[in-house]
Amino acid sequence: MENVIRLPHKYAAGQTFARFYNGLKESKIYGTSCPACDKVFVPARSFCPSCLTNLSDWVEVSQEGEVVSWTYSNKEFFGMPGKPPVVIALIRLDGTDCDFLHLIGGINKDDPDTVKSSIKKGTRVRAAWNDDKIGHMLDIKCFEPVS
Amino acid sequence: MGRPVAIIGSAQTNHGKRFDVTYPELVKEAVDAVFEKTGISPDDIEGVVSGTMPSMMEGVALTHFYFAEVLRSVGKPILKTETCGSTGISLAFTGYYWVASGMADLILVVGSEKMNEGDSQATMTTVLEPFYQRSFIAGAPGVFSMQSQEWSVKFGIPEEKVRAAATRLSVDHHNDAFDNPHAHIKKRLTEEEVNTARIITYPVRLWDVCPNSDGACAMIFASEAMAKKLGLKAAWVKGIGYSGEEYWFGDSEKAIWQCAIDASRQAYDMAGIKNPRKELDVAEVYNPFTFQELLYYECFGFCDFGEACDLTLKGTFSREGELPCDPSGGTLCSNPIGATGLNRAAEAALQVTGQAGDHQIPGAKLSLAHAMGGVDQFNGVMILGSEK
Amino acid sequence: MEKKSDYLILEDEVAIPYQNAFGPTWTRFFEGMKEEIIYGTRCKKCNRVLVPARSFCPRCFEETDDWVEVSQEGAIVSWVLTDYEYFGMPTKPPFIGALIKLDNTDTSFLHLVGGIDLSDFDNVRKTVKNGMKVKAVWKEEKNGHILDIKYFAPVK
Amino acid sequence: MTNRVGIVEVAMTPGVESKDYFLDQVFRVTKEVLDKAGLKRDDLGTVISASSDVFHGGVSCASSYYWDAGGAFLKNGSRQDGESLFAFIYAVMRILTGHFDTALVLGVCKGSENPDDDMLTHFFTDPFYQRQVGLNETVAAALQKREYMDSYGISDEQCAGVVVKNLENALGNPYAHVKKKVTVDDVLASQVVMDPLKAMECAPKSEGMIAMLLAKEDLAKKLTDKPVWFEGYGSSIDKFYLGDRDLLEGQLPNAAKRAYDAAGIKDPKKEIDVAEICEPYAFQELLWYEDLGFCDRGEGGKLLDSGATARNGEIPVNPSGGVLASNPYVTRGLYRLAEGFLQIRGQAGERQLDSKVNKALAHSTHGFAGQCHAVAIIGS
Repeated sequence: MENVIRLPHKYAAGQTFARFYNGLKESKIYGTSCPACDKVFVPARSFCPSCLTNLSDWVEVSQEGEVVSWTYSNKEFFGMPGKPPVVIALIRLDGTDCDFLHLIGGINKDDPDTVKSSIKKGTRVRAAWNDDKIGHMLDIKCFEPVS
Repeated sequence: MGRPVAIIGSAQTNHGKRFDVTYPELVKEAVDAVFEKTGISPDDIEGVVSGTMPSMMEGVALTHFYFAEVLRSVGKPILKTETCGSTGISLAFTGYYWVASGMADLILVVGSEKMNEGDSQATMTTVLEPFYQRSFIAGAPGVFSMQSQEWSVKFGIPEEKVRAAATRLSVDHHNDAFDNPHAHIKKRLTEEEVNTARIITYPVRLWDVCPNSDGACAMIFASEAMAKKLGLKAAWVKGIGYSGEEYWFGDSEKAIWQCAIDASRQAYDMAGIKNPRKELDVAEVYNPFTFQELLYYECFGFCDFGEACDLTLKGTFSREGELPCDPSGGTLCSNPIGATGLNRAAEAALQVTGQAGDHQIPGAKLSLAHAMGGVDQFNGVMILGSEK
Repeated sequence: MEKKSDYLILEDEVAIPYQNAFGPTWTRFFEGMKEEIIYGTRCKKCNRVLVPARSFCPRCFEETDDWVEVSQEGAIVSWVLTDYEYFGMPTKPPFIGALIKLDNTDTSFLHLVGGIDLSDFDNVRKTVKNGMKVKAVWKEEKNGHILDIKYFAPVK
Repeated sequence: MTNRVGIVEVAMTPGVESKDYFLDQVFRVTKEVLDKAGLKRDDLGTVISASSDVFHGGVSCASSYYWDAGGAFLKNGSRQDGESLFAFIYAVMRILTGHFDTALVLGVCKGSENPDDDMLTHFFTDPFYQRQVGLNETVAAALQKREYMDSYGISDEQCAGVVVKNLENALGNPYAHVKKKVTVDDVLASQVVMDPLKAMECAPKSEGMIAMLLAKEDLAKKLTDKPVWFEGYGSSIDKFYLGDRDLLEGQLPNAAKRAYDAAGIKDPKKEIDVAEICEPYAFQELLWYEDLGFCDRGEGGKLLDSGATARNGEIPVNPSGGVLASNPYVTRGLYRLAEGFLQIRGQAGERQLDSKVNKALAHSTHGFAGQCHAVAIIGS
């Protein structure tokens, strides 16, 4: 028995994601900082994940950072951003205190060995932007190695 | 039977269309508020119970992951309870058992829903399996309409009388909601407006039906020693009962509704209640549909079968009546499903601790909270008292 | 509360495909449908006939392998006219969903009531009553689905 | 504890696809466990189940569907969403209060009806951030594995060694889904799923309906000659966003400590006779060894290499074949506990360990890269 569950959703972005997405439209990556923990979190959020203080201190964070971990797939999977191959990575943007989950590009991804030789823990990467921005995580096309 | 357990604090968000906040932010409102109201430190909480209706409502599965921080549960044991519409009362039971078992002294319980982010009736359809029932049941209103029809015909209550009693409840509760700062729908309605409102599924009309609400409720359960130490006003859990019947809607009778009868009797037995209408001071009955509230009065032994309409029209269950029911406006005026049953327990606790504000029933000492779930399938009842 | 248009909303629609196994009991039940037969199973312990057929009695908790072809006529236990539509609704309104106690069975069978004019609600209320006798009307083409029975129509 | 809770019996289905109807399977395991204990449905106290809507064949409000098939008609019961050890501990609580003499713990999952777990775990994400970047459980595990390898020099061969060990153990397990003799090279040669994860390092998608009967102490002794006792439990949950967490310093040590403290365990490696741990991705078994205190940080690979966790090693891990051999997402924790129960009773058939098993550990994890963990200790 084929049984397809189809459901529509409307997610409230709230003020913080709304402002974060507006930043993306202007090619800016915003974080918020926690005065109690003295930490900067990205993407911007309305509360500190450690001490739960409400955050209102907005900071534009660096568009450069270091790769912490990454994974590569050339197989399509549900929810995959774009078409394979894809590299998904945790990136520590300079001056922030958590890892930013995003994509790596700007390298030849067709050959897994090339990917492995170009991306390592600590590889410096920088945000590359789409021309058309709609207020979405993928307005940042990907992070590319800084040569 | 287990250790005594007290509810020592509760907080509800404002219920409504809450597109102003994300789902975790909404939950955070309730959790922050309960800590602020009680002065308890989140660090002292030993475990957290979280719950929502089915994942498909908001399209995020296993929401305890998503809410880990706002529930203040990071680094703590967590349980995730879900029993369809009765989730809220089942959450309260989980909190109760955790403390009563001796495994913890201080437990945070949080229920939430953001119904406006999904399509509630489309989600209800997925409660029905695809082989058989899914083709025939038109969301919740379809189920409850059939039930009320079965009930009123069985007891030979004239259609006009059922309508009049349901209208009375609708007018009263929408009015009561003005005294509840958290209620979603507050409206001064005339009988005429209710009687002629749009038919959803006959006999259910627009003002017989609860809204789709966004909201959250947080509650703290404590052992006797902990309640004493913290010195907060306590609503003691006197009795609990829960019962469920077959999944196939046609397998069990819904007029003399056994699982509702059983759930209430379990709770009464534990609390030593013999005559609920006399002994209870206030009841928060789960009333997503006016007609169902009438049926519950009978199943819970507030009156005999076939009597609920007459007594309702006489005012027995109104704010000044013998047994006030849903002075908060109830589920009819706010229904964030995963929180709704917990709201009932929160309201019942506020009543017996004298903290219900404008909708306080003066001198209330013994209260009932209730929720229903499944395909007219589950009922859970909790009795709270001002004395241990 | 606030109007939703004041806030940023992210719209999305999910479609998740599942494949549910019929197993032997549903398989036989739906084979029956193709042949215009409604099957129930009898519990040997409580002697109740359960419709649709199933492999166990939920109350006695015994296996039920005594198959019976049940009557295609019965009486309405309760009914509801649905005339509103929502996302993904499997049956298009207006329709009457009803619990029907088929003759000599012990559970109510959930199905549609049809064969009457649904456009005028007052007329529906005059026609459809609890206790009214109805009879299965089959579709011409059957494919082993619960809606191989088109609906149950009033017995004249 | 004076007021102990005993496990009386267990019944479960194999992990392979059965084509059986969902409710028939639930009914049969429930009936089987009651029959084994010589109980009628009427005798049953309470029913606590575990299931999850998205892992549930596309039927929401799971407990509504199988309520009566699970023996709960007109019973008091409840449900835990997503994790079966949650249901176990809730049932234990209910007995400890004295409200119920017996409790049925029911775990319900029919993987064969569902789309890929990666599709379903994608719905664990928030819609605004992690969903848009394509996160699912395998992506999270791949990121965690690379960090683990980079930080502690864990090798692909060691991770593959977990697969070799567990699938071989599964050969003797009638409930396992995947059982075959494989080599390290087979694993290394399997298709890359999410680099550095290869297909054979990832658990399959399995069926798993399981029913476990618990009873209060005196009744448990009456119902069986060999009750197994609940001794301790702990769970803990981590933060939500992957990037906010330290993926190598998670919450399992926290959960384990709670369980060990409750069970009075000081030296887990010595005191625990068998551990059934949840390793949906092979490398996680090594990381969880460390978190459970079986070895020091970074030593998980060496512990495996030493043979200590092999079938008759110092601390056998996953003699059932673990989750790599059978992965009913929601019920895998209860399957771990069931294996521990059978080992303690000496009823594990071909996979029964040579030395006497007195104390068993069951672990379960769910969520991305081990966001949530639960640990239960049972003993003779």
